[in-house]
Amino acid sequence: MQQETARSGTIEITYREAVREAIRDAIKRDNRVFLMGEDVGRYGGCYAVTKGLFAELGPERIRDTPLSESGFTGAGIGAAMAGMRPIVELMTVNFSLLALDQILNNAATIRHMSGNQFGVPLVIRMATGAGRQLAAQHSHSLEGWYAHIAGIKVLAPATVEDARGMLWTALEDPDPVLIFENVMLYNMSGKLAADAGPVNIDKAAVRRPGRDISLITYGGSLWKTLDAATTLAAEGIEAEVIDLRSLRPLDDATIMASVAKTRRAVIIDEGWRSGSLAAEVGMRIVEQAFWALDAPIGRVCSEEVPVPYPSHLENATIPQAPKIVAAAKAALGRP
Amino acid sequence: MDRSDIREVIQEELNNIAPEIDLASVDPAADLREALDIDSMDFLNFVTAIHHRLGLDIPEVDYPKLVTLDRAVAYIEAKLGSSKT
Amino acid sequence: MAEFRMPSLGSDMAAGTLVEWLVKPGDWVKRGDIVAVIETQKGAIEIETFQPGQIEKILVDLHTKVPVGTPLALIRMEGEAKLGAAAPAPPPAVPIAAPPSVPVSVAPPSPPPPPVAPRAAARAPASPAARRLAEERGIDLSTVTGSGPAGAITYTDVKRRLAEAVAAPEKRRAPWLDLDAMRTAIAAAMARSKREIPHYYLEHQVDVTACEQWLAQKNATLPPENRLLFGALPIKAAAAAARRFPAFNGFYRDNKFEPAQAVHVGVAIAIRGGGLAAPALHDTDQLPLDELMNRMRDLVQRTRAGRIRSSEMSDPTITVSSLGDRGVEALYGIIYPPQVAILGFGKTVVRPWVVDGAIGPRSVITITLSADHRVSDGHAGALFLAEIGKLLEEPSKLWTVPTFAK
Amino acid sequence: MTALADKPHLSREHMLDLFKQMIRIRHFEDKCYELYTQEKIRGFMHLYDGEEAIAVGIIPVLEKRDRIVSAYREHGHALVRGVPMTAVMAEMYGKQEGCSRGRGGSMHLFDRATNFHGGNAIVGGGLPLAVGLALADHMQGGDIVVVCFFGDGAVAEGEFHESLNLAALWGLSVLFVCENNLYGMGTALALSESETDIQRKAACYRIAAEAVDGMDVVAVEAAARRAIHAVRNNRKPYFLECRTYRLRAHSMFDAQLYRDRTEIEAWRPKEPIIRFQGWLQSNHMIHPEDIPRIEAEVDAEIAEAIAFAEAGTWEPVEHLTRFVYAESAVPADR
Repeated sequence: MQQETARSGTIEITYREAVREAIRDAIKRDNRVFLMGEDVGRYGGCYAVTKGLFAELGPERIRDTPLSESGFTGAGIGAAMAGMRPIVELMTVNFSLLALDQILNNAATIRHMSGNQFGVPLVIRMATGAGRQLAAQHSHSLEGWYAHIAGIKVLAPATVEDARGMLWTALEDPDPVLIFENVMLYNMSGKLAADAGPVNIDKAAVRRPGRDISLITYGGSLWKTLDAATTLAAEGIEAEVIDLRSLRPLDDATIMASVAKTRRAVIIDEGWRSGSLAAEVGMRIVEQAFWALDAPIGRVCSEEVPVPYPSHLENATIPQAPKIVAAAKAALGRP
Repeated sequence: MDRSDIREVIQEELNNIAPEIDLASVDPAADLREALDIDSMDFLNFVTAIHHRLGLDIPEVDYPKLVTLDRAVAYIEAKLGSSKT
Repeated sequence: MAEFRMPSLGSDMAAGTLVEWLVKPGDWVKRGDIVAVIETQKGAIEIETFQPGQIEKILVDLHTKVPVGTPLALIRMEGEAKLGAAAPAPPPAVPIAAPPSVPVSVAPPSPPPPPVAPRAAARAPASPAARRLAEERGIDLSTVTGSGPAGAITYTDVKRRLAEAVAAPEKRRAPWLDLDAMRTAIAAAMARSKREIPHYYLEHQVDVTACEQWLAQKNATLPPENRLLFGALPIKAAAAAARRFPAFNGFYRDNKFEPAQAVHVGVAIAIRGGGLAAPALHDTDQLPLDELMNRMRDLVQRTRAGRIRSSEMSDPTITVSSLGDRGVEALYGIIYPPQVAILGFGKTVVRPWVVDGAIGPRSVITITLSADHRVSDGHAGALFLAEIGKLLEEPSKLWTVPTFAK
Repeated sequence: MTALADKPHLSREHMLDLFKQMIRIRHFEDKCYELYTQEKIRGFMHLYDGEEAIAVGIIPVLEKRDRIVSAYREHGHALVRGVPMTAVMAEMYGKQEGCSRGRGGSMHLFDRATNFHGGNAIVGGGLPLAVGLALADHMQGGDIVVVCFFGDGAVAEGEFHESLNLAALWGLSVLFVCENNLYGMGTALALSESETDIQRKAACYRIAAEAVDGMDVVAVEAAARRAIHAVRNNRKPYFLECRTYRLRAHSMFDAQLYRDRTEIEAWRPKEPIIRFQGWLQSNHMIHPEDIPRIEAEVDAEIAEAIAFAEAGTWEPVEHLTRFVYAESAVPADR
C-alpha cells in the first residue's frame, strides 16, 4: 500500500494503486459511476487493479460480466445514453477487437448521427502493449487504430499522476473516452501528491526540456525515451521529451513549439510503423513545422511482426532505449 | 528563450547593421554606438528588429538601457520574463 | 396524360432494360398494379404504377435499355380525352421535379498547407531550416559547404557561413559599392565647388526643446517601425523654407541661376567604411512627416547597399547635412554643384537659454548655411535661416501636408 | 382470429385506431416506394409491408417513459411511437428538419422526445444497447420497459446470445421482440437456423417466451399486454416471437430470387390489414364510410409530410463536423 510521507505531502504509490484509487474515488463521488468488466469483481481484476473494490463497493457498482465483450460494451453504451457514467474495462486491447463494432458504430457515431439528441458519456479502460512474453495474440499495441476514430477521445496515462487524475476528467466528458494502460507500467511506482486530483486530458507534457532534438512519445515508451535522453545527455546532446498524454485529439501546439526550437524530431510508438500514430504525428510536423526542420523526421516503432514469445525476440520487436538513441543521433548527423 | 539565445539574437541583428565588425571582439560593456559606429537610424532599425523577432515593444525612454551588449541582454531578459508570466 | 417512367430502385442503378409488359394499351390499371418487368444487374424486377388510369400508349420497345426516368408508357387519367381524336396535345409531362441539387460544395477545404515555394535547385540539398536562414540573411547557398549526408547543407552550416562572413569584411561588403571610385568623384566635385562657387557662410542657433518634446510624445504612441527620428524634422523645415526662398533652391548652370520648380532635398548619408552620398528625397516639401521618414529610411538603406537610382543622385535642388547626436556643434558644408546652397545641422546641445526673461536649460541646435554668393546675399540667407528656426519651434505644424500652399 | 368475447378492450374506437395505425404505415411506406423511384429518397430503404400488426399491437401498450430500440425496418415503429411523420419524411429526404437532422436517413431515425433510440443498421447491433438502457434504469431504481425489435436474421449473431444472457443474468426489464418474417434478406430461415422455432432459444437463458401470430393485430396486442406487464412487474426479460411475412422485397433493389411469386400471392390475403378489415366487418365494428374517411385522413397527413420534406433545407456543409463531439465546454482541470 502507499507509504505516507507526511512531511512533504507526497506518497509513494504504484501505477496500479493509482488507477484503483481513481476508480474508488469516482464511484464514491458519483452514484452514476460503476465499473463493468470480466473478473473485475470477485477475482479483483486480471492485473489486480480492482482488488478489494468488490468487497468495499458491492456487486452493483463493481459488476463482473460474462465473456461477452460486444454485449457488455454495448450495454455500457446503452447505460451511458440513459444517464449512467459507466467505466467498461476491456481486459486488454487484444479483446477489444470483439467490441470494435459497438465502439465505432454506436459509441463514436450516435451523437453525430442522431443530430446531437443522444450522447455517450462512457469511459472504456484497457491494458495495452507487449513485454510480458504473452506472444502475439496478447501483446498488441493498437492505440493508433482507436486514435483514428472520429467521435471518441483516446488517452495514454504514462505517469502515476495521470493514472490517478485522468479518469475523473474522462468521466465528466460528455463523449466516449478510451484510456490505455500499458501493462509494463502497473508495477511501476512513483511520487504522487497525497491530495492528487483530476488532471487535464487534452495537453501534451514536456517531461524533459532540451534544445537539440524532440523525442515525442506516449504511454509505456515514455520511460525508455527518458532513459535514452539521459544517455544522449552524457554525450552532450540535450533531448526534449514530449509525453503526448492525449492521442486524440493531439496537442499540435506543444509538439510544434518543441520542433520549432530543436528543429529535429524522432517519434517513439510501440505500434507497427505502417499507418501508425507515429506516421500521423510525423505528417502533422511536416504540415505545420516544415520550414523549421533541419533533418528528416525519425520514427522508432515495433518491428512489423506478430510479437514472438521468447523474450530476446520480444525485446528485439518493440522499441528500446538504444534504438531511440541511435535514431536521435542519426537525426543529428552524429555517428 | 534563455540568456544565451537572447545574446545570439542581439548579435545577429547587430551583425546586420555593422557586418564588418567582429562582435566577439566588442567589449560587452562598451557603448555600441561608439564601438560599432551606429547612428540613430541604425539604432532605430535595431530596436525594430528586436520588436519583430521577440515581440517586445521597446519605448524610446528605454533606449539608454540598450546601449551596451550586457545591458541590452539584461533588459530584454527582464522584459521577456515579465511578458511570459 | 401521365407518364409511367423507368423507376430508380437503387442509388447505384442508372438504367434498366424492359423485358416484359404485363399490360397493353386500353388496359385499366390502379395504383400498385404490376405493369412491367425490367432487367437489372440484380435480376428481373416487377415494377408497379403509382398512377391509376388507362394505358394509352407504350413508348419503349422490349429489350431496349433506357436510363432511369425515361417515359415508358402514357396513362390516360379518368375522364381525359383520348389521344389523337381531336385531343389537345398531351399536357406536357409533369416534369419530375429534378431532385434539388444537393449543394455539392464540399466542406470548405481547410486551407492547404502553403505550397512549397519552388526553390531554385541548389546544387547541394539543403534542409528547410537552412534554406530559410540563408534566405533571411541573403546568403547564397552555393557558397556554403554542407556537413549533412551527401553534402546536404544544415542550419548550423549556414550559421557558420554567417560567422565567417563577419570575419572577412572586404569579402563581406557589397562588391558593387566601389568606395574608391566614389572617393575620386567626391574629390572632383568638392574641388570644383571650391573653385567656382563663392561661398558665404551664416550660422543660427535654434531652441529645439519643443521639437524634442513633441517627438517623444508622438513616438510614445507608435511601434518602433513607425517612429520618427529627430533628423526628419530639420529636413522637413528646410524643404518648407526652401519653397519660400527660391534663391537657395535651384541650379547654377551656364553662368546663370535656374530656380527649381520642385523641392528635392538631398540628404547627406555616410556609408560604412568611408564614402558619402546625398541622394534626393523627391518633393520633400509635399511629404507628410511619417511618409518622409519612411522614404528617408528606405533611401538610407538603399544608399548603404549601393542601390541608388541615377535620378536620385542628379535631382537634389538643395542639400541638408546632419552629423546627428554624435557629431559636433556646427558644420560648414561645401555646396554640391550645380546646387546653390547646403544646410548643416549640428549636434543638439543643452545650454543655458533665456526664455521669457528667465534663464533655463534648453536643447539648442546650431544651423549653418553655405550659399552661392552669385545667387543670393547674406540678408536673404539670414531670412532663410530665420524661417527654418521659426518652423522648428512649432513642430506640430510640420506634421501636416503641405505645410505651406505652393 | 381470436374470439371477440375474451377481449375486454375491443371497443369500436380502439379497433378503428388499430386499423388506422396500420393503414397509416402502409400508405406512408407505399408513398416512400414511389418517392424512392423518383430519386427523392436514396440509400437503403426497408419496408414493413405485411408486418404492420406488430408495431401497432405492441408500441401503444408502452408508457411514455419506456424506451425503444429498433433496427433498419423501423418506419412503422417510429410512426406508431409518435415520431412526427413530417420529421420522418424529412429525414428520409436527408433534410436537416428530419428527426436525425437529415444525417441518418431511413435506417437511423432517432427521437429523444419519444425515447426512440434509433434504428441500427448492424444486424443485432441494437440488442446490447437495449440491455444497457434497461441496466441504467435498473440501477436508477426505475420501472421502465425497454422494447428491442429485431428480425429473425439477428438470432444468428453472437450479440443476440450475449444480450439475452446479460438481461436474464442481471434481471433487466427488456422485451425482446423478434419479427420473424421467415427471411434474413435473401436466406430463408430454414437455411440459416438449426432451430427454426426461434422462441425456444430464449429458454437457454431461462427467459419466458411465446410466439404469436404476427398477422393478427388483436392477438399481438393481447400478447404485448401480457409481456409488458410481466416485464415491468417481474423485472425480468421476456421474449416475444411475432410470426409474420414481408410482402415486399428485403429492400428497394432486390430481385427476390430467393422466393417465387406464388408464395407471396399466397400470403397476401393473410396480411394484417386485409385480415383485420374482414374481422371488423364480420363483427359489424366498422361502417362503410369509415374506411374512406380513415384513408383520407391518412393521405392528408402524408401529403403534409411530403410538403414539409420538399420544403426542407439541406444542412449547410459548414456544419459537417458539428456534434462529432459535444459542443459544451468540458471542464478540463479542476
